[in-house]
Amino acid sequence: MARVVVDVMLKPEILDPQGQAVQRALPRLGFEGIADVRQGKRFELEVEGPVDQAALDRIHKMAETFLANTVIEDFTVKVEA
Amino acid sequence: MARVVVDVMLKPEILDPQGQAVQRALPRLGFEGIADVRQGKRFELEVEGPVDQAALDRIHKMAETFLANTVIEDFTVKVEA
Amino acid sequence: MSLDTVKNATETPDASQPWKELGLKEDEYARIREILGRRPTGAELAMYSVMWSEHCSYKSSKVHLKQFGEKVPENDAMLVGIGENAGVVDVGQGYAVTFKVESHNHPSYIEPYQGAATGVGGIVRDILAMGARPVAVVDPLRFGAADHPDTKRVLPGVVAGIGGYGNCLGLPNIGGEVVFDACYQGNPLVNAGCIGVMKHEDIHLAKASGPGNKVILYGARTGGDGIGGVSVLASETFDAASDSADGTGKPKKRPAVQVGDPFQEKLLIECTLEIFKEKLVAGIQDLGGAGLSCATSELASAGSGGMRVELDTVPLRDATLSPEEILMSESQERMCAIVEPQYVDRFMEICEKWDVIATVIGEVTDGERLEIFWHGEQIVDVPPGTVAHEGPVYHRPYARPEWQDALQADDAGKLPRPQSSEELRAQVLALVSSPNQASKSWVTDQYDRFVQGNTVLSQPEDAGMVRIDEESNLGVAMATDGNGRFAKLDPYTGAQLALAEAYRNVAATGAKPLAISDCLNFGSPEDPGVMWQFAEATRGLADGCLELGTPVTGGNVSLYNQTGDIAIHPTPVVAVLGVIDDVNRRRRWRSRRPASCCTCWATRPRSSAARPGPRSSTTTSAACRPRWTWAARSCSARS
Amino acid sequence: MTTRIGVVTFPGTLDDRDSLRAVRLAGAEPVSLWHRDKDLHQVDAVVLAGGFSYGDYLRAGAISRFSPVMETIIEQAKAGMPVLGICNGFQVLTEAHLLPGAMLRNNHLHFICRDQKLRVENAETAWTGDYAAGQEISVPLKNMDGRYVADERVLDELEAEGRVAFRYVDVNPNGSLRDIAGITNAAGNVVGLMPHPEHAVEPLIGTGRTDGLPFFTSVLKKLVSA
Ligand SMILES: Nc1ncnc2c1ncn2[C@@H]1O[C@H](COP(=O)(O)OP(=O)(O)O)[C@@H](O)[C@H]1O
Repeated sequence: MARVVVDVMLKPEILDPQGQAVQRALPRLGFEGIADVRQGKRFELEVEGPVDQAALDRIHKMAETFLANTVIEDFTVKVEA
Repeated sequence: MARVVVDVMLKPEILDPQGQAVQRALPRLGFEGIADVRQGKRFELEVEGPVDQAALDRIHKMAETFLANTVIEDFTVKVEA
Repeated sequence: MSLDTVKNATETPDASQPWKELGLKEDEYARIREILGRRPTGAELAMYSVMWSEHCSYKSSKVHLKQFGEKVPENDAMLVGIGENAGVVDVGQGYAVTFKVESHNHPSYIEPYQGAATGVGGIVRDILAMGARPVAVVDPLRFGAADHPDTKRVLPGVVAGIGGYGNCLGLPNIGGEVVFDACYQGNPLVNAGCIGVMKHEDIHLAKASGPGNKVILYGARTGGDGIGGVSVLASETFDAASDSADGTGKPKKRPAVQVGDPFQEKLLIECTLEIFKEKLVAGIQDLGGAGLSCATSELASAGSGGMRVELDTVPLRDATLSPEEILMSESQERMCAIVEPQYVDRFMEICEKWDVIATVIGEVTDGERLEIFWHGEQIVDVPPGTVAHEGPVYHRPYARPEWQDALQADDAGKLPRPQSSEELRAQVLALVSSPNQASKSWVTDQYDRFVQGNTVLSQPEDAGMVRIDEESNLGVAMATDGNGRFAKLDPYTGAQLALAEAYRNVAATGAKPLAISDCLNFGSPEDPGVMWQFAEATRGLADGCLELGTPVTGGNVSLYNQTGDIAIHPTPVVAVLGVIDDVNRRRRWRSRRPASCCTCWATRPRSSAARPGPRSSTTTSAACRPRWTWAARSCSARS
Repeated sequence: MTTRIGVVTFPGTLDDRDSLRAVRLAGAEPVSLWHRDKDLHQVDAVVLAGGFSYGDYLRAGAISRFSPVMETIIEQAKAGMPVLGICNGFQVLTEAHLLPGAMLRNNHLHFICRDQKLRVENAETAWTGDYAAGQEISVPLKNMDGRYVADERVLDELEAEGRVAFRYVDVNPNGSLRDIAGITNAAGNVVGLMPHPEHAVEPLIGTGRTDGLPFFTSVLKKLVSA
């Protein structure tokens, strides 16, 4: 079975308080040198059957209509090696 | 500035209610053929300075102690091309 | 490892077994062999070990808890007493209320969010299993020092977990406590209580009777989570936990942490209530600690016959689980029902309606044994009572600690008095800025107190109150209290003070206190000093209940709350349930709050042995309210 | 004939019983609607109640939005039927694109439960007729994902058209842009807000105020006069 990964991140212009909270905490924990943190979601899909272009198109569609809310989020679809 | 991505996923044996809810919804939305869905977190870190082994070691440490809860989660660290 | 069948166990009597790693003592293992007349199979060993653990068998506490059943005050409100999932009291107008407090201390220290969340989930299923609709939750919490770095990890996680789970279930949080004391640093106390309401005729009990009736497992799939949680996590100290194996003799260490799915639990609640409404179940049990081992053995043991279970029919989340692991798994959000054959279809239909997976895994037999099969081969053949109810009972030695006298002698009168106005000022400031005095709103604002639209009183009131009938305005109130510092000074009186405080808090709202539940948080029972504290506290509580006329309907014991040799303060937490005929007559303190507080102090304990004096700075918060004196007076004659 | 107002129950809906009670107290006939049922059973208006439908997993409202009952509700809403989305219901309405924008995690990252002051900015929607424009009310707020966001263009459009129906007063509890607590569609029949008017309908219960009742009496009047 093949694994397809959909990463969903908030659009750059949308405030990401989770990422900010992480970033603000880092220096306190002794981790310097991280200029920015954004936190998003990662979906690992186990796909039955071949991951051909048709399957990828369907997953793209699924990401666009369901896994991501494109009003606020961007997404990428990748086949895992 | 270089981007390092930390992916955090629940360990395989740990219940993932979010992934399950997504998976159960898919057939109803007309998306068949996805045998399993796991949902995790993706952190995009913008790193100041060079991303050498020392920097990666620090990020690994950061992921281990802070970004992931290793009681229930696994993580991977990747430098984004 | 090949399947360890009953046949195999009979043929290989000398095979070595990991009883020690499972937390059993040598004589306990010997007793199992004696009961069975052979060595147990792996699956049987798994069942006995979890069911005979401290957490499930109450083996150290049982002899003391007996008093709650013996010193029962005259009270005809009690419908179901100690021994069932939760006690049930009559609140009039045909309604019955069930309530209980439970601890999830150790899991919440390891994984604060999930530990606390699953604590709420577990107590809610207990209440549901009695046939009741859960209507409110409370959460008495105790943490280490407020400024300790680890408190920053534990407290927000616990609060988010309780909120995350309770809010998602739609249960208003109507009360609780937040206490800071360094003694809880390595052992935070996460207690959670739930109140449920039903009509008298809807009371359900956990028993399997009627040969031919089906055993239905429904709710979440079974996974590898929480295996060994019961026997190892909840019953031993952490030092012991860290070097203990996973409990099955298997190489792979399964996580002892369970992850909660409140959404699944909400479906389980609605689905179960609909099943109750149509009167489809003959017996029901929730799956909590010890999972299927507990549910099957308790149902069978309380019923009239035996039970046969085909374990391979259990829906799994992880296909690699062994039968032992399935029996021990503490996967959350599962229930087990006994259903007459003619109702099975309708039962399944309702489950389908709520998207809840349901599977017939076995049936009630006319035998006397609990028999479990794995792909046709028998792996368990035991008298269920020996697993569920006839575990070991310990009369652990107890002795009043040597330091007790010195501690009591060192009373507040010996503290230096402020000599200057500067010192006085500093002392007042220290008092009012103590974290124990602070507003609890950082915590309570994360809990939904409005959901269900019946909340009459919630924070910052001293007791929560919910309406249970919209027509008649019948309501119930609950307060939880406990004070480890008092209990350490004098466990007998300290337990009574906790009772009296919760009693007063309920009385002050206008409700009549009816009955109590408790959560007894103590250190290691293997320490005679701790055991003495436990014995004294239970004796105090039982005597206090007798005098106040409020029976103990049930409760929970959490032992081994200690780090190394240092135990927490003995902390009996008492929940008092009250009833009010018309919630319109409820009293709130808010409207009557005068401008200045911190002027009056709590009543002193009656016993002359324990004289803590004015409540010390870390325990004064409730006493700040003038209404307290009124409340205290109203029942001091009895307490 | 009495006015029938439906309240939808999705798996994980929590405030459906409260909303049914509010409808009843307002004098209309409450009707339970089930997520799998496309039939709206001749209701005249619909309330999407609060809660955590599908656990709020994925995104709040994201899974419910695709349920069978929503197909009919979307269709009817477009045809003018009054629809009120409270909290999770508001999230469902944005996910269904009946209302613009989206709801995100509160900026402080905590669940928050408080008695919240609001200003009614638009008293002409189907659900706000019994308020006066500019009136300040207090109703409970309780959510995890209550931060309203939309892009500047949408926000300007909402302001210009008077479609910001409610604004937070005194405190912005979650970082919502322009203090927006609730909005309406252009026709004024579809309204969504984060705070919970159905929890403020009885003097004894909750905060002890009844500031939320006019939502339900407003729609009733509107329907009766229509
Ligand atoms: N963990 C908690 N969960 C829910 N309510 C809580 C919790 N802790 C405190 N409260 C509530 O906050 C209010 C104030 O608490 P507190 O200041 O400790 O009061 P008191 O001193 O009277 O016990 C009370 O209504 C109490 O029930």
